[in-house]
Amino acid sequence: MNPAKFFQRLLQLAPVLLGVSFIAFMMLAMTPGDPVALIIGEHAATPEQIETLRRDLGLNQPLLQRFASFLADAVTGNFGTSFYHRRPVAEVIGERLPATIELSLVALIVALVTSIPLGVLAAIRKNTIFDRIATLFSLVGVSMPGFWLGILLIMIFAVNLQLFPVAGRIGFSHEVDPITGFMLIDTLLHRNFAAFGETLRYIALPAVTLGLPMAAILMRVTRTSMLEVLQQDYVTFANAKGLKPRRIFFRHALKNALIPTVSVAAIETGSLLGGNMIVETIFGWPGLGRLVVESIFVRNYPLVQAAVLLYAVTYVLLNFIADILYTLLNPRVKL
Amino acid sequence: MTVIASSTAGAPGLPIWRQNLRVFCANKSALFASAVVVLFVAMAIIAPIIAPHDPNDTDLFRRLQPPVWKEGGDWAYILGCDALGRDILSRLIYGSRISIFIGAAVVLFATVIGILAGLAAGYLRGWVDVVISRIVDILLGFPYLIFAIGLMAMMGPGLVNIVLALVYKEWVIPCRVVRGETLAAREQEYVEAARAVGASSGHIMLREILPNILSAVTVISTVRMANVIIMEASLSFLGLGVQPPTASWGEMVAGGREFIMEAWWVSTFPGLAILALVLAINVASQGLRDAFDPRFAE
Amino acid sequence: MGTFKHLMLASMIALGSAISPTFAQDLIIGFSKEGETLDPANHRNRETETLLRNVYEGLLTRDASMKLVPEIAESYEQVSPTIYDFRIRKGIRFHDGSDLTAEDVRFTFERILKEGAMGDGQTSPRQGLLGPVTGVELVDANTVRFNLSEPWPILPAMLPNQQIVSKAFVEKNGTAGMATQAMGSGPFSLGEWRRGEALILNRFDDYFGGSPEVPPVGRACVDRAIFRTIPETASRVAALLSGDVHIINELPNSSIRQIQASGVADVVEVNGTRSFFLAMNMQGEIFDDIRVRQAAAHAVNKDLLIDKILGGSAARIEGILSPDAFGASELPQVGYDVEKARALLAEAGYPDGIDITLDAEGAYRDMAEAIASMLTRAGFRTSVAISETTMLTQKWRTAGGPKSGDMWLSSWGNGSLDPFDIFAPTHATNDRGNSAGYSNPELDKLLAAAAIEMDAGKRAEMYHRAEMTIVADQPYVYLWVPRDIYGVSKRVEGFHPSADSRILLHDVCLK
Amino acid sequence: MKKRVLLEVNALKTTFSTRAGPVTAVDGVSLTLNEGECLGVVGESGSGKSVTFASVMGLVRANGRIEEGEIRFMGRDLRAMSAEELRLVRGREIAMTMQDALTALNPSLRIDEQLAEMMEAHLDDLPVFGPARKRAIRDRSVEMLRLVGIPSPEARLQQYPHEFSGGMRQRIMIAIALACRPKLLIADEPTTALDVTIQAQVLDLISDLRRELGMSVVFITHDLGIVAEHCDRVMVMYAGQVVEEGETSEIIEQCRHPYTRALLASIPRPELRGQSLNPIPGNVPDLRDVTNECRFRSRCAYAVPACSRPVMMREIAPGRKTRCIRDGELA
Repeated sequence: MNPAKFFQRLLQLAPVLLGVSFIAFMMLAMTPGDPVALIIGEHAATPEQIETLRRDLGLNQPLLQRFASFLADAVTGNFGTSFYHRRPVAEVIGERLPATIELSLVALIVALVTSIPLGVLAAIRKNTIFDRIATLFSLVGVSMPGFWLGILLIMIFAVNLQLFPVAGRIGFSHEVDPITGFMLIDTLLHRNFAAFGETLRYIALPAVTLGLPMAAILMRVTRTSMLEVLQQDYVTFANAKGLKPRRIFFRHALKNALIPTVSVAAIETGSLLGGNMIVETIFGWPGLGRLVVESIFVRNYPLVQAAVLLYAVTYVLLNFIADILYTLLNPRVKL
Repeated sequence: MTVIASSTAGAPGLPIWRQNLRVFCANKSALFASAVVVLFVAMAIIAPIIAPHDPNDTDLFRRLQPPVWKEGGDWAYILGCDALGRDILSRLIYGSRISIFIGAAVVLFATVIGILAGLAAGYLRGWVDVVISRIVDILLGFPYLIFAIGLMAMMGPGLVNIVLALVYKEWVIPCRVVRGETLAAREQEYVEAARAVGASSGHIMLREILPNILSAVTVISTVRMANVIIMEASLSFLGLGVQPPTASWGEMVAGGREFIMEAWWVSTFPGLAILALVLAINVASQGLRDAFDPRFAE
Repeated sequence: MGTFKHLMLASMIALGSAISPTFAQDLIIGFSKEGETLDPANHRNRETETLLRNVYEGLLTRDASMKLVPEIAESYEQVSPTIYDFRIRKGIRFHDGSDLTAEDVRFTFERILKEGAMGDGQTSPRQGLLGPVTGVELVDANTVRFNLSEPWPILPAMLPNQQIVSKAFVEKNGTAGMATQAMGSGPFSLGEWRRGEALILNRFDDYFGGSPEVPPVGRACVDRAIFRTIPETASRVAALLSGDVHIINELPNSSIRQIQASGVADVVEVNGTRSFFLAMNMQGEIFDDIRVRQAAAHAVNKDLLIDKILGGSAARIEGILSPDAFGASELPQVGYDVEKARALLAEAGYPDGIDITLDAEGAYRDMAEAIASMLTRAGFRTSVAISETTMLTQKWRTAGGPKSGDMWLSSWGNGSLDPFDIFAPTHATNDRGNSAGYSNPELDKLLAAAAIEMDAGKRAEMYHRAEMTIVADQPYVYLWVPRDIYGVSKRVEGFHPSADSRILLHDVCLK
Repeated sequence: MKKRVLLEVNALKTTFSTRAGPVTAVDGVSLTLNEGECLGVVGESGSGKSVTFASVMGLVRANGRIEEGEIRFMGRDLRAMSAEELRLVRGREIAMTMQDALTALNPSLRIDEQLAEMMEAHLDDLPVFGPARKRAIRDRSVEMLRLVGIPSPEARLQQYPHEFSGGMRQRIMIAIALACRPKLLIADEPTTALDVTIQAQVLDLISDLRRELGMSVVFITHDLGIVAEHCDRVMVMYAGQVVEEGETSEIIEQCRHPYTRALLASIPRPELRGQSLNPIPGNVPDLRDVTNECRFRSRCAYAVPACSRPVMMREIAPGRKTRCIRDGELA
């Protein structure tokens, strides 16, 4: 991709981010409920004290001025101070982000490693009992409310079988100094394999809960595209060339069949990141989604504002990554 | 050239949609799934007739009464009772109204808006396209659930607000599809022919292009309907569901999860109901897709 | 030889515990919320205080019966109605080993009280919790004096909620540093704060032992106390049953039987401090008639609701005060009587009943629906409207402003268990929590007088009179004070939850 | 000079199961192909010509099955072979090109890989190890590209299929097919996807290579022009059956089946090339419900009541066969 195109895309980003910020801002501003009253709660406060708090939170300025200063600060990387944490929003979000990304990525991996083999096998054994079972599995995956699935998994695997823990990222017998913030990576960097194993046990249930609907979608995509690819002339031609079946399968069919899967996966990762608040709540996962939802309920404007912006940037980036992956896998297309 | 292609084209002479319908009807699981959906819709319509009890009739003495086959169960309340002693079966039956209403209303509004916006963007191009595409980009930049939560917080809970909150973003999906299809259709001969004879833009969009892309949109809409029903459950989980005493499946699962160990039936039956309906919609829509949108046919 | 063996053994144990922390005893609490900050002066959040209370301590604390007892203070005296002197206990150490001095205490309160004292021009959000306290000064090296602008009998009751920080530590790290670091004098020191996930506390071996009036005195029992954040109730219960955690808070009533039957855990309850009631909009046309309000009071079967929905774990109230509160007294009961309710409603001009809306938060959805169906049976055709807390407070707690709505299932906390911070706020004319829009000048006067009455006997009697007044006027349907319910593993010994929802882990041991 | 028989197919019957029921796409096809010979197979879409040769190569789609018949290649029974044995025949001894090189070449692999994998799969005279093997393959690849007339083959090996023009792609596909010097090349509609001007070049190339490499070629086509110019013999197929067979010149000049006649009549002379065939009124019968009668009967201008009986393939002269009871009247 040449630099000019790159900058063109970057420029397209600006109005989207501005629009997202503005809508988020207006939505919050129009939502009834006063953060100051929420913070004070039932306790006594004199009007002066209320005014002081309002000023400390930066809520005493007119609406548009607040938006303008949010934008001006945001450009410099300053997203304000979280009303409740009393710390810079960027810091609070930064602490939570790795957990969310890690969970999403593991869920993505879970989705990919289940969906691709299943989808491919379902395509190869089209209309067999295996195909039907895999299809049913995928449809059940997208047909269950996530929180219900999560609670069922907890009941079965944590309470009854006691195979997995209920909540958290890791137990307390290990101390892992954060390096990257990703527990699975950090434990490996520390060569603490016991902790790595434990981290895996902790992430298993939430990742499965989060990954299952996506696995279902990806399985459908993979199956369809594999079926399509298997009908392509180049697969027939590869067969006519007398290539070994394994080579036809992996080098000719699978590589092309995965193009849509990878694109869809990249885009869907965005919805994983933005859709995991329910899973995070159920599994006590210290991620961003839960924090953002809580912040909406307590009118923690700066945090919601920054998080929404972050989601939008992620969305744009993921689309970008999807495009790049698409190009890499598909030499016909040039960015 | 393949023999298969010529054989699936079906009997020549029949209109395309009849042929498609034949293919659809040959798909037994899709047919069965459609029957299930129809059954649910029928259940929703005649709920007052078939529900054994008033779904809102509370009786604290029946709190968390188990289903009939468990000890303490009773034939009058086959699936047991919820935390307020209301009949779960009756609430399930009435709840189908809400789930189906939300699913249908959201998808209907979203599809209509999405079609109009998509047609305008794809056919008129120019600034219309720029504006609509930008709005679509911006809305897509929001995580779905967070956007819905924000709107629900803004408007307050309630059935109408749930529909609105979901429509606000849902229309983007059909819009994108329609825009793409319209862009492609624009270059087709039949559109150029219509333009050549001086048909108005509105006529071309609604009378020429729309019928040709409708099947693709319909297929997408049915899939989205399944999604919307799940979304309603998610909003209920976050405490942004329908207002009491309305029974909605999402609300029943969400409210019953507290009792999952003590009284599993409270959340399990509505959960299964969601699963069944959404599964049926998904299977049926897949059948529709295979039959009516041959590009996706497998 | 014997000595040598002992030495070996001791060093092996020491080594063992140093190398492998798995030998350590970890007490894990499944907690519903996350702490917002570690700075005790920079939040107004009950859960945050619960967490910090094991790291930081107050001048005073409460024993299991909620009685005020000295903690960091050795003793205190009221010099005049507006001056209190606190003697600071000697030998208390912060976790870094430094001594806790009167200057630390003075600094702590100045940081809360003084405008802009938090740095960056910010003022502590806890300023308002100290009411009329104008300043704190040192009388001598061991005595701190509180100066008040007016008499405020509940100052001691408010002090357990203010935690003493280390001046040196604050000055070194600033308010920004205090948000994520802690240097207190409590039984546990901060180990690690895994944001959003867990707060790990280590036992502080040099702990002074705690208030001598709350035995046992001494250092904490377990090596580490860990709060794990599990916001979802079903998951919290699951974590207790699976043995992941040892104590959970906010156990739902519906799980009590399940926990008791599990064999691995027990249920521990403690009287709460939050009074629940139905606020009726006396500024509206319906509920300005006392007969309508009385009808509503007779329509609600409190005992049945407590028994069925709250699993019996709540104390029925007839007035605003919890049975445990100062000044609480025996009051005439408003009995459940549907016929009477209908009659009163008819008498008030609604023989065919009336349509009303009951506002409630999502968390009380079931309860609101149950109440609504009871009201409906008595002629109030009630529909429930669920809203967010913040919207409901805006709608109802207008402090005298115009009010819409019919009825609200609401509550008011009374952490101090002193009528001061519950009675006047909810009943004085135009006060901040007066969601009924109730106004009785006689009562206003009585409450104002009671607030500054220094004689406990007289004060209690005044509150009794106030209670009788509100029972007569019935601005609210007073419902109950729910008990706080904890699920506690059978491995846990010595856990006594306290009514103000603190979770003190000083005395808790693990089997 | 009597040439040796290379490929012999006897009474081949291939059936597909479809949603609407079984379809016999190839119904009793027999053919013989000699070494070095060029056979043209002509018919409309759906006549079974492609399926016949897909059956020969063992490449019938998953829902299809060879019901009966015999396929012998150089005396070996291909149907009796294991999948692996058959694989070694494909590409190595029988190669195939497809209608559209754009779709037949894998879009995501470079040309060098698509050539190399063919040789890797089959050639055992390559050096066994490392760089030498690579170099040998590369040299062969360059040689093949040069053979099919690709300019600067070294550079173009590195490119992807979409970077070539249509004609070039077709040549590359031929180069790949011929990389292992097969004895038989099946060219399935080799020119349909090409511009008229390029068609001739590609056909000439195949014919040149045929002579040069001494292989047999089967052109599957619906373009009688190709047949006329390049084939020694012609086989006409209709609705899964062979309806006429013979020397090219005889068929062009004296066809003995109404279908062939209709085909020929539909082509504007003298320029035969490049015309598609669909001028005959009516449609190819639905293969799901064929009866015993002559399959062309419903469209045949010469149909008589006797045509409702089964019509057999008859040898009317050595190497000359037809499936029409009135062939005499047509001559």
